[in-house]
Amino acid sequence: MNGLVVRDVGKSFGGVRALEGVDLDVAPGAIVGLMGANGAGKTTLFGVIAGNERADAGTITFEGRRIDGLRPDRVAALGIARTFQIVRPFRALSVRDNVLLAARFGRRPRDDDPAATTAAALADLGLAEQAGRPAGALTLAEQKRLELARAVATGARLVLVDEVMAGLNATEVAAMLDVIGRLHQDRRLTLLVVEHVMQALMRLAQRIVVLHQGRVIAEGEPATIAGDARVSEAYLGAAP
Amino acid sequence: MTMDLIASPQLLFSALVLGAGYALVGLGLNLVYGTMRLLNVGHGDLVMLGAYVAFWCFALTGLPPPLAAPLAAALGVLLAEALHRGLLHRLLGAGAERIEANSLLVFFGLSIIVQNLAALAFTASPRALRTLDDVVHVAGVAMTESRIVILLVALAVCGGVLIGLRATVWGLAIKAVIDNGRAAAVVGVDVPRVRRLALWAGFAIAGLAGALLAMVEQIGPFMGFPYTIAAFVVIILGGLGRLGGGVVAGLLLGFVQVYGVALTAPTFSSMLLYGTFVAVLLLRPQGLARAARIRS
Amino acid sequence: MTPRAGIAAGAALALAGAVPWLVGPYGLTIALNAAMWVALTVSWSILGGTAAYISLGHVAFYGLGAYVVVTSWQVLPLVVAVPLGGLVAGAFALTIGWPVLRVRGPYFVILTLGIAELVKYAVLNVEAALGASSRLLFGVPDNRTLYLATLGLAVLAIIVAALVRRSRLGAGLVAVREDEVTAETIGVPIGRYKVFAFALSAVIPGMVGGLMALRSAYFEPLQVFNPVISFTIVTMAVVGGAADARGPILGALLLVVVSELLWANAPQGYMIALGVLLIGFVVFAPGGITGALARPRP
Amino acid sequence: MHRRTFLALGVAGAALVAGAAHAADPVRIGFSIAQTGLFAQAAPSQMTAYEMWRDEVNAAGGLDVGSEQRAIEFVWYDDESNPTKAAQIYEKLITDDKVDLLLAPWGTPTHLAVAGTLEKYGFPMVGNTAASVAIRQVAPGNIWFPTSAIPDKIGPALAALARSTGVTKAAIIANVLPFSQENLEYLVPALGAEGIEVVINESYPPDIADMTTLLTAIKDSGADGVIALSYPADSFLYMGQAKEIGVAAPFQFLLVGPTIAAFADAFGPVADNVVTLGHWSPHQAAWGRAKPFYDAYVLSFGMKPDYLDTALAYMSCEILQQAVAKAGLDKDALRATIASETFDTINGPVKFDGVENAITPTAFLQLQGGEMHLIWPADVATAAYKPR
Repeated sequence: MNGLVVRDVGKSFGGVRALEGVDLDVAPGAIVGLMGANGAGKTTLFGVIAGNERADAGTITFEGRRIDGLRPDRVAALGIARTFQIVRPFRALSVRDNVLLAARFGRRPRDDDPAATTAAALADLGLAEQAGRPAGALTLAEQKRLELARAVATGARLVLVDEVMAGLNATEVAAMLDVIGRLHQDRRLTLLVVEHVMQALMRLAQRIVVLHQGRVIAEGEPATIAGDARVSEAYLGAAP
Repeated sequence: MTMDLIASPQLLFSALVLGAGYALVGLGLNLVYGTMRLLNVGHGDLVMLGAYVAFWCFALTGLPPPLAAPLAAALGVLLAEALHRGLLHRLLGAGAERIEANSLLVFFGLSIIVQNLAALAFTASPRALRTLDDVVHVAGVAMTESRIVILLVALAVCGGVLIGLRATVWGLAIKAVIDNGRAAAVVGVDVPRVRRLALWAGFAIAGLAGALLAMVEQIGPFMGFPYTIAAFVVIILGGLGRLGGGVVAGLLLGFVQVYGVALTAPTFSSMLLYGTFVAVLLLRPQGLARAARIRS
Repeated sequence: MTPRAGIAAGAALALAGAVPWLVGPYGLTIALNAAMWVALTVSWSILGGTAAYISLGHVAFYGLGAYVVVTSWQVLPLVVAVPLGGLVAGAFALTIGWPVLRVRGPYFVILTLGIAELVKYAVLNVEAALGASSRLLFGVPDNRTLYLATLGLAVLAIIVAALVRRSRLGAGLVAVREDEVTAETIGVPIGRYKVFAFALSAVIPGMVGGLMALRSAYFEPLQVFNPVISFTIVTMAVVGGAADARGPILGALLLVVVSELLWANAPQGYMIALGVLLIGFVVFAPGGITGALARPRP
Repeated sequence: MHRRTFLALGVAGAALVAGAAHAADPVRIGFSIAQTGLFAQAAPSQMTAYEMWRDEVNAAGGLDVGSEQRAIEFVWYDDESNPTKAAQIYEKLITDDKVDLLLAPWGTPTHLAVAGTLEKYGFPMVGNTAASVAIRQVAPGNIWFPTSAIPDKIGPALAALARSTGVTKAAIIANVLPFSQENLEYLVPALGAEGIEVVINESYPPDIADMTTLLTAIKDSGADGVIALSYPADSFLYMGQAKEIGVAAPFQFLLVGPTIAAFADAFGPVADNVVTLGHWSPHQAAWGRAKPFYDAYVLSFGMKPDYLDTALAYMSCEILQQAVAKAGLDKDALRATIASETFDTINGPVKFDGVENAITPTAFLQLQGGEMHLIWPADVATAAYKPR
């Protein structure tokens, strides 16, 4: 196994267990979906993998190297990028500068032509025309794509995609699915995708992992998961 | 120094008086910062104005400072209102990311203006007044009357504000605005009015503190700056916008200085003050109250 | 830099270098003030302008540099002592940088103020313990020499600040200003960058402090650790517009000139006028001079 | 708007400076004042003396410059309590404003900073509010210090005074600022030489907020003499807390503070019999000018003068006035006259030896019934020492 390997990871916040004994494998080139109700621990897991949060227990390896406990910039340097569910553009900077920053930093060894990388990422995400605008002025759909453009521009081989379709309308969701599919194919990216829009996840992912209250409760192909009683219970039970 | 000294209630009294003063001056600043995110580096100058109110009332009419304190507080409210109408709406409208730097500049400017106007009006010669300077002995502790008044009024005001915040609608509204202005507006809190009220209260408390401290300090146009620094140290230590945390931090600093000196040497008095502040912030980057908040 | 800007900068530098031969002794002291504040404010902006970490404690670096030069007076030659003052300031910033720069926003502002006060009282205690109650400095260099040296530091500060802004370091610091979490997630080593920039922004103020200690024959710690120096630096940077490379230079020059004019013409009221001016700036040019200049652009 | 404010202030400032001039060709006298900054609270004690002197001289027809009488006009600037800025200002006064005479700025560091400028231009100035052994290291010829409050003399004199009052065990507390520490340096050996045991010797920072521990220790130490080498703010703190804790030593000395009018306002009889540093008192009948000065000052400003700083500032004006009457405005003649003549001041005769006042002795004052009396040395004393 050469991709992302998460073993027995735990994380608590002031007594609340956000993650407990989580195992997860993402093979190189795969698209794995991560499902779960609100508060299931999906974003926390992303934070722990990307280094924004420090795991209390367990190990995480990527391409054979331990990455748990590393700072986010070290994780990024090893080739993992993430997007944020609640978008975090550099609002005062132009769209181009947002992506350029990611290209100038990101993975190591350093990108020797960040401008070209930026242009390509903007083109792939359909943001070329917005390149000169301040990021804060974009629509939500555009800002979600900017999150992806920035992640891609870091030169990452594994991108953690956090609900880039939430809040988008049907047309925008379809477009986003296209974009992600193309990124996966053209750039041979490995993707770990958190998504609330079930349909979308079913179409996109080859394998799905379900988190519930910080634990993995199911794992398998989309069709299997769709029929899993525990999953529907977790979802329906969590619904108000 | 000896252990007898550490156990002496005399030390406890002094620590309480000093700490209550810090807590009171900090409380006013915390109300203003918490609700508006304004870095009021002119806070100590309000203390100075309050002290002059007490001085002139005493010098001209013989009115003792505890009775002049409400007048000093009223002056604070007047200034707060003038500031609110004249400047603050512009400052607050200018976008959140600039508020801190710009408010620093505005209040630095105001501070310079107020100090120098006071120097023009009253001259920079130090003033002082003598009142309530009899010493009362209770249970072996010698206490100057003026210092008892400072302690009691400061604790009463701090306690009153903290209780008021829990028990009244306005108090809850202030807490809500401190916690999250946008969310408070969503649930129907009249945020501009609450901010104005907090500004009134903050300035009034500073003026009142000045009137009280006039009994034990030299009064001069430039006396405010050390209070500004002390107030910031207190509210940062307690956690910005955490009113209770600030009061605790103020008292703590009083104890650190009095007992710290008793345990080490007087020459470390200031270093203990700033050293405690720096050490706490390095260990808890959001101040003392942060940890307590997560637990609750 | 465009050729035109290059020529303009060269001309300005030549003019600044010729000041001692163009103005009288009093004019020279004003030019020295201007060079000093430009050097301090531009250095401050290396962290304060790019990453918007507002240090209200830069006087600590200034004072430490001054203290190094004063204590080594007539032991070390100035060409050694002044850079040593800068190094000590930089080393101090490096030492405290790791823990201090974890603290953000207003907490950082007041923490740095507190640290500067702590350093001031520590030096006062050291002086008292040494029994060094009055240090007189004889044979200090004349103002022309001090001016040229300070001007050199100002130019150095401008060059360093410009290089930082163009470098990966500068880009990373801008990312820190915009959003620290995102910055480190896209690979900016924010801890290292902030500490390095903090240290870099301390070195030149340390050297400036060392030179300025020589302007007065008598050394008193309260003077070189006066927190008003920190407040003035921040004021100048904000008035100029700290986010822009030219801002700190313009802010420092403007305030030196305006306060000099007011001071000379209205001894009673100049401080009040300065206060009014500062408020006016926030009201009418909330982005500073450079912000106001840039505004007409859509 | 800025422009208008600026102009208005400029006009106001000019009017203020011009207000005093009523002769066609006034003598322009320059100085810097610590209007803002660290020394701002102390500076008025000096400025009021200057103003009073100017008004008196002008009312009497103007300054006698040898051949004629000319009105005095002040040219002054705020030095922001910054010695460097003060040096700059004196440079400006001499080269730009081309003043005829100079008066001194406030404070030791400021005097020392200005001394270099005076030297550079050969411009004579009579100093006043500087007190440090460092002044002796200043090259003589352009600056003179009428003060007799210099630490290496204060130490032995204070020890001798303490001994004479019966002190056997002394507690010393000292501010860490230079003037206090300099005094400490000379005081401790002097006390030893007088056979006085030092039972407590502690220093404290200038912004100390509470002295309970210190004063309790002093009270418990059985010291019969307390010597606080204090600055004004800590003198206030000491006095208030010493009363609360009940420090009962018969001899209590505060270095700087009790000569300020506000000190007596704050403590009244509580501060009675506190000893402090100072060499002038209006009660010394042998100094004919002393009492009239005091009365005129109280009349003008509604408060008592600072017995140390205001007196020194006024003395420096008197010396300058008498020297100018003899030598005129020529710098060389003025320099020679100040250096060699004996002057009649509110503090009695003054004559300089090098930069120092060779006549006025190092002396101490005591607050007795709200009045400041000289109690040491015997030949100038206006009252006998009283224990607290």
